[in-house]
Amino acid sequence: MCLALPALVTELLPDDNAKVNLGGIAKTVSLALVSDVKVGDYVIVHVGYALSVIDPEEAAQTLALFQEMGELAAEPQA
Amino acid sequence: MCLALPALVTELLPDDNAKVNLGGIAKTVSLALVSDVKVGDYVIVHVGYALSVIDPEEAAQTLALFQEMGELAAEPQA
Amino acid sequence: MKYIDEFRDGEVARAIAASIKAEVDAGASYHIMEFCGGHTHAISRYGLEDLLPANVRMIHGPGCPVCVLPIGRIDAAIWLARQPGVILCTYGDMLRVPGSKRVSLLKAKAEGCDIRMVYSTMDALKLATTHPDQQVVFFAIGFETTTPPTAVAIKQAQALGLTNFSVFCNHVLTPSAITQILDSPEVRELGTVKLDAFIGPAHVSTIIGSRPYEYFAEEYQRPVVIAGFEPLDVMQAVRMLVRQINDGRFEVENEFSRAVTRDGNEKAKSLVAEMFELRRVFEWRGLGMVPYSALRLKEPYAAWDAERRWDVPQDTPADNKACECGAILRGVKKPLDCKLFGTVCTPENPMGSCMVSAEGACAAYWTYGRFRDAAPGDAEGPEPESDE
Amino acid sequence: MKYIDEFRDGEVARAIAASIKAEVDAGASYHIMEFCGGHTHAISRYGLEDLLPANVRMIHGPGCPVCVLPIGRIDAAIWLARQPGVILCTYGDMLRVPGSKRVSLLKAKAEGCDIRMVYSTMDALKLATTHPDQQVVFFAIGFETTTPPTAVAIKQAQALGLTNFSVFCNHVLTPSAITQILDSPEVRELGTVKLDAFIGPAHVSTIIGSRPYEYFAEEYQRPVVIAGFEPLDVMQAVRMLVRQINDGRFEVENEFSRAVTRDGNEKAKSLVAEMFELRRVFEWRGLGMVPYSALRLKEPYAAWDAERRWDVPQDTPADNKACECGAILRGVKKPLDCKLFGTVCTPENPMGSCMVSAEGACAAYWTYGRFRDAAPGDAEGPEPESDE
Amino acid sequence: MTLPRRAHPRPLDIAHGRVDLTHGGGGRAMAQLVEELFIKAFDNPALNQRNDQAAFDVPAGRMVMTTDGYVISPLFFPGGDIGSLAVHGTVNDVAMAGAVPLSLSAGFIIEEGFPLADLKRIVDSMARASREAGVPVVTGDTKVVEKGKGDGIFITTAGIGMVPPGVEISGDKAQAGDAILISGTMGDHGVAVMSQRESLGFETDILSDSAALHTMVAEMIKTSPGIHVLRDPTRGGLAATLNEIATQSGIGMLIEENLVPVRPEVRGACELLGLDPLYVANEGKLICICAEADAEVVLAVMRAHPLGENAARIGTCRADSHHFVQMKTGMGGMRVVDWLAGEQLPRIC
Amino acid sequence: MTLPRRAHPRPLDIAHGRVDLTHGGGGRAMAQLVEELFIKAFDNPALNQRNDQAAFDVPAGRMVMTTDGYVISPLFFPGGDIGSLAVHGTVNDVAMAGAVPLSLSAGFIIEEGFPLADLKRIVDSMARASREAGVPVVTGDTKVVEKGKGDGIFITTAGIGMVPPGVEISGDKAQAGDAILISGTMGDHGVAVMSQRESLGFETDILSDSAALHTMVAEMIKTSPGIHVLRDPTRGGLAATLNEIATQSGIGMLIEENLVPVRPEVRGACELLGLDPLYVANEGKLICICAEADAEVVLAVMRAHPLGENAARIGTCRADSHHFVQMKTGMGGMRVVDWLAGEQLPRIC
Ligand code: SF4
Ligand code: SF4
Ligand SMILES: [Mg+2]
Ligand SMILES: [Mg+2]
Ligand SMILES: [Mg+2]
Ligand SMILES: [Mg+2]
Ligand SMILES: [Mg+2]
Ligand SMILES: [Mg+2]
Ligand SMILES: [Mg+2]
Ligand SMILES: [Mg+2]
Ligand SMILES: [Mg+2]
Ligand SMILES: [Mg+2]
Repeated sequence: MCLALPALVTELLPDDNAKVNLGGIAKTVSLALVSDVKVGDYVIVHVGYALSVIDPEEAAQTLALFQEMGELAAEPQA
Repeated sequence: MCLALPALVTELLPDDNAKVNLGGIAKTVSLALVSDVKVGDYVIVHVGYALSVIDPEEAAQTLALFQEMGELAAEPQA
Repeated sequence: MKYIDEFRDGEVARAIAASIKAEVDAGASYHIMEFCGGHTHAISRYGLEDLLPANVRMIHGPGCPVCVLPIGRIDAAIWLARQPGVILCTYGDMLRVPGSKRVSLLKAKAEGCDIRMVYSTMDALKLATTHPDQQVVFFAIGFETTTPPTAVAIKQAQALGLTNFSVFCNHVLTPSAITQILDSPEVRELGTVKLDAFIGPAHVSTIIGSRPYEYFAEEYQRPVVIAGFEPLDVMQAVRMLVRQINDGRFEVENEFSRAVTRDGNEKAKSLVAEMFELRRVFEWRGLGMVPYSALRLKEPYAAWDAERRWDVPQDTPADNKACECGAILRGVKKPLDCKLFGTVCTPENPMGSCMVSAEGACAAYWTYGRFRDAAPGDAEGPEPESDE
Repeated sequence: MKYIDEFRDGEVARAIAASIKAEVDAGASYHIMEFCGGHTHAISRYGLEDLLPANVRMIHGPGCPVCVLPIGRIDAAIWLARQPGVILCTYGDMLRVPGSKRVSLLKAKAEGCDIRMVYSTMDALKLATTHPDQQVVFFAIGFETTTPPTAVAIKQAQALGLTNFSVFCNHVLTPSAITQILDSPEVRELGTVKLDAFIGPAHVSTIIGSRPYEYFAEEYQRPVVIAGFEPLDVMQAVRMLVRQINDGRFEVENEFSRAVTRDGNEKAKSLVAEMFELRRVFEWRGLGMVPYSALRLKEPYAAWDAERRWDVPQDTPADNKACECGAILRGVKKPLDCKLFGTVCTPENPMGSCMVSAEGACAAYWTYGRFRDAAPGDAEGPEPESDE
Repeated sequence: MTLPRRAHPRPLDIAHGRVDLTHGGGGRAMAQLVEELFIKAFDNPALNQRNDQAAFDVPAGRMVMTTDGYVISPLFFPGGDIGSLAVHGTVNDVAMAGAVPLSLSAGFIIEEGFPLADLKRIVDSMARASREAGVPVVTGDTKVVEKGKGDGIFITTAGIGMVPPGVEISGDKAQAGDAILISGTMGDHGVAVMSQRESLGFETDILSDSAALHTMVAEMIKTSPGIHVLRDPTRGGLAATLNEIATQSGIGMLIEENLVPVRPEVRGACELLGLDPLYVANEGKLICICAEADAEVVLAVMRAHPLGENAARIGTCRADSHHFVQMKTGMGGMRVVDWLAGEQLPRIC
Repeated sequence: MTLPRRAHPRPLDIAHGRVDLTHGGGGRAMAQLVEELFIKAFDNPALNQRNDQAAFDVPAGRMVMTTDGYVISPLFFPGGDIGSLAVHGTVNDVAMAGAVPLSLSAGFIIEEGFPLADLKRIVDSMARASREAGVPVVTGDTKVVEKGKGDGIFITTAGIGMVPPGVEISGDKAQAGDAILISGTMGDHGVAVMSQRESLGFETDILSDSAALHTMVAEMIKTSPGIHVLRDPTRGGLAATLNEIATQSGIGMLIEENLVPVRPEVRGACELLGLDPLYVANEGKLICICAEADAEVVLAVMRAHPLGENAARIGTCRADSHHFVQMKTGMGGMRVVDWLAGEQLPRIC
């Protein structure tokens, strides 16, 4: 029910809307619940509304953490 | 458009209506436009209304006239 | 079926036919107009022309209320059907009749208008009670026969206090149309058209009685026989008219005495008189503007008059110029004289009044009688011409 | 798809799994509740249980707003849909959920109610503008994630002066539900159920932020990791919780820092605060009456409140007595412990909260995981029992 | 641990249930509907294979294939229903080639909300008609459309059959001089259906003639394999069907009104509604056109069959470049019997 | 005197006209529609006989028959329309028995008011698909229902075909150990159709995969006449179809998520709508189950065909009294791939 997905903002539209793209799928969503969104941002989209903007640095850090942990774990296993 | 047919009144119904029968087909019609209709009468039915009551004697006379004329005509022909 | 089967006896028909043949004056010709589409239909459907001598010619009059309704009124009905919230209902005969640009009620329905066929004015009233949030307009057409049922419905709407029911009234009057034909220059002055006698309406006369025809018979010196719509009624009427013509009489005779009296149906007549008034003039398709030939609701019944409730368009688009209906209705021409007949004008795509219902002269001829003039070699007709 | 594909990398999943395996204490057991149906779904759909050590057990919490909506509210929505002139619209998830007598919105629709699925509250508003003669009721359900979009729609309805739009509000609050579970006797007092740690909501937290969980962590001395709904997010959260448990810590950690901040979405939060107020108590299917766990519209927005516009029934029909949802949601039982599971209760005919949507514990197990406990010989189940 | 596992834990609630969108979704609800309602009713080896197509052996020869959609309203009428009609109509179109019907397919398009009880009644009736005719429904399909996008149920059946060697029946084979026979009274089906339309407001005891004609056709063919044309006068009635044949064969026809059998109730209803029985639909009657020499014996075979008791010779084909169907009326006059010009009739097939 | 006589004096006004009730009444308006629109488009000897059934010669052998109703909305979608779909879908159901399709029937149920221009576009597309497939529409039927009692147009096609000797393909023939192959990417059709639904509010360039698969099947059969099962994963997608086969054959299956080809756009749309590509409909793809020994060569034949470029082996059949279809997920875990539990999808076939 709380299905929400990260989508790339490709165009800002009138009425506080934006065009977003997800894997080649374009969709118009409302920006009424977020501020300062720019083209190129990724937003979390839920029932047609952007809920938050993805922080790319945090995302990179989380991914790095996966790798690191993976590597840490892989060692004793290997 | 002025399609109208003689049908036998089989039953008087409330609200100035009657059940009529035509060749085994039963139908409810309005008697709002006629007076003193009895079961057993034939009425001329048009768009769901009885327009007049058939006079059986006049009908018999007309039929007799057909016969008579037919006989009259048949003679010189034969 | 009593009072039907006896009047469709083929044996008797042949006997009456023999009697007519015996009575006609071989050197004379008899031009008999049946005013009513009901008679036209009976003549065509039973092939009665084949039973009549060649010098008795039947002329098919304008007595079909579907046929004579002008295009403008059909357009107006479609206009009403297109108003938001309106359910337009009418008798099935009207659905296929095209108005301007070939749009019929059936086509308007296909486009999304709410248009219903009813078999009785009671059905229309029922629609109004079951659809209180919508406006039910009854598209009323017909002669004196069909007017009283409309009147009953309005009375009932009044009694029920129904505010969402109204009537788009197109009821027309028989006598005015007959007068118009007899007053036409070809008939009255030029004498180019012979109109020797009339078969008078069957069911119209159950309401108005035989008395109204007495004026014509005398004024225009033409015999009239009121006749039923069964084939033997028609044959007998012809027989009676031939005899009057031969005798030089011009009386009103009543072949349909089993249902028609001299005074008609007083109850129905007074109801109509109470509720309706004459229009000063009304257009008849094929006949043009005919004075005092139609009815409208009187002021006290204005609440049920669709023409007062809506600003119904009053346009009067013309028929195709090539249409010969006017001449056909006065007996001046025959369907085959019209170059649209069977090419662009057919019952599926009628261009004029006479093709509109099976009771019209052109439609009856096309549907039932066209074998008569078909030469063996002309199976492929010409390319259809445009009608625009 | 950026920010999706990277979080579904099977290689990395196996590496994290290996890391978890390496870190767990073989002699201990780890009971981790994922509150959110989104996590439940990810675990089942990706078969993540197979990647976890046997002594790490996932307990599926009540975090699916479809599942926890009590039957009475579904009945009330159907009641609203049956009111004349009403168009009831809602998210697709709600349509198949049966209320009393197994009548769902889908069945009510089949019976003739005008019920529409919408993908956004904007669609519901659009319906109201395009159907001015009808009353459009938006059947609003959802946690903190889904409440702000409802608020935006009401704001817009206010701005447009729409008088034919209203909201049947069933928005519920995450923290109250977690508290309810932790306060349950089994967990708090009897200690019969071990609940060692929580995976905190992903998208709910984008709105409310991570701060509200700090109270739990401290009050109930349980670690919380807020995690995204992708499989690697879940694996990582388990990894982080195992480590906290091993360390004896009970902190709030944020695995989903790419989208969740400590304070959440201020704009959304203040909009919700302006428009909604707490209900004193609200029924949660499977949990019973939970104090201060749901929202209703404040007085200034009464005009858009369907519960104020209609006298919506407030019945509270009970679930089937045999349904074990309450125990399952608290981790006391598993789906197979319910004798209705798979016999009379299936996703096509759910009898209780946990079978209602794919995010419920029973439905997820039935749909994705039931192979796990299937013995080779038991292919034919028992005859279904009646549920009445 | 025992895992309960039944495909459909709860049987369909036929008495109270309604078709909803899940019954057309390709999921378990649809599989259950197919299993508990359709397969149970039609039960035959080809269908029971549960494939998306049925397989069966055919001999070499001339095959015919036909299809008709059934959209009749009301669905239930005196003497039948949309289910039996969907079998009879398509069996008859196969039989009208002189063919022996082999098998039928059935496609259902059901409106959301349709009562399962009505669906079962229709499917059972269809299965009964199929069994009685000895023509199995070997394959089928179900679609569900949203409320307001259908009208309860539409059924489209297709049928195949094998033409016996030497038989060459086709609408273009009528010749001048051929006899025109019909197998019974005209208009029963149409009037029976119309009598159920509340808006038409009449009552009668008449039953639809809906029936499968292939056994009678088989007898006719056996006696006279040289029959030229067979056709069932369904939509548009005798008039439309004779006109079709006249056009196809490039001939004219002359029939006689007094020879066309019409039940009194059908005449009565037609008078009342302003219809002509020649244009009213039949669903268990056929037109047979054969050489004059065959006419008497074919007529005798028809009359000996229960579905042909009232069979009659109604006229003769003749040369006519206009392809007119003409009729000598009961009055002794002549008229054209034209195509239907689009009358407003209720949906009767 | 010359009597004009043409069957239809005025040609159909395709550009502006609409279907009305007279087009289904059995009269001249209907005859004209059939003549000027249907017969003109489909033009083949069997249909051109204008009988109520088509006749053609068949050899002795094993025949298959199938039917499907097409109620798709919207009627036109990227990569096809209801007309081409009604040909492809039924040709495919014939081909899924390994049969060579012979001929099709087509029943049209049209809503009053439907634009003639759209009808022509659909019929022309259908005729094109039929010509390209080499499978003629030999017989048909048209019904018109009142406005509000239909949804533009429904088409029900039936198809027949002949199974080459020695071929015995059926859904109940899968065996433990058999390979499970699919001919390409999953979900293209369903997503293409959904993208046209305004209410779903998304845009994509993806095209429906709607195509007739019989030529590819013929190649496969030629190489490996012993193929066990063929089926097209239409309604309910791969998931429903695998479950059907597993139940029918009384086996289990194990497939691997990473081996199932799915286009990125299909994945994207599914993420957005909360759908699983395994449940989304295809109209130009097939599932093939064959002996392990045949798997490689069948796969090679599929890949060599333009419609099988992305063919892949996705798993293996295995003994399982529960008939579970299981999947190894991309994460390395296991799950059941269950039937669809009645999701809310737009009408996609
Ligand atoms: S054929 Fe048509 S256009 Fe010509 S006169 Fe008759 S109705 Fe008028
Ligand atoms: S199987 Fe159904 S009845 Fe049993 S606990 Fe789960 S939801 Fe409740
Ligand atoms: Mg057919
Ligand atoms: Mg047929
Ligand atoms: Mg199918
Ligand atoms: Mg409907
Ligand atoms: Mg037929
Ligand atoms: Mg099929
Ligand atoms: Mg199919
Ligand atoms: Mg047909
Ligand atoms: Mg519709
Ligand atoms: Mg298939």
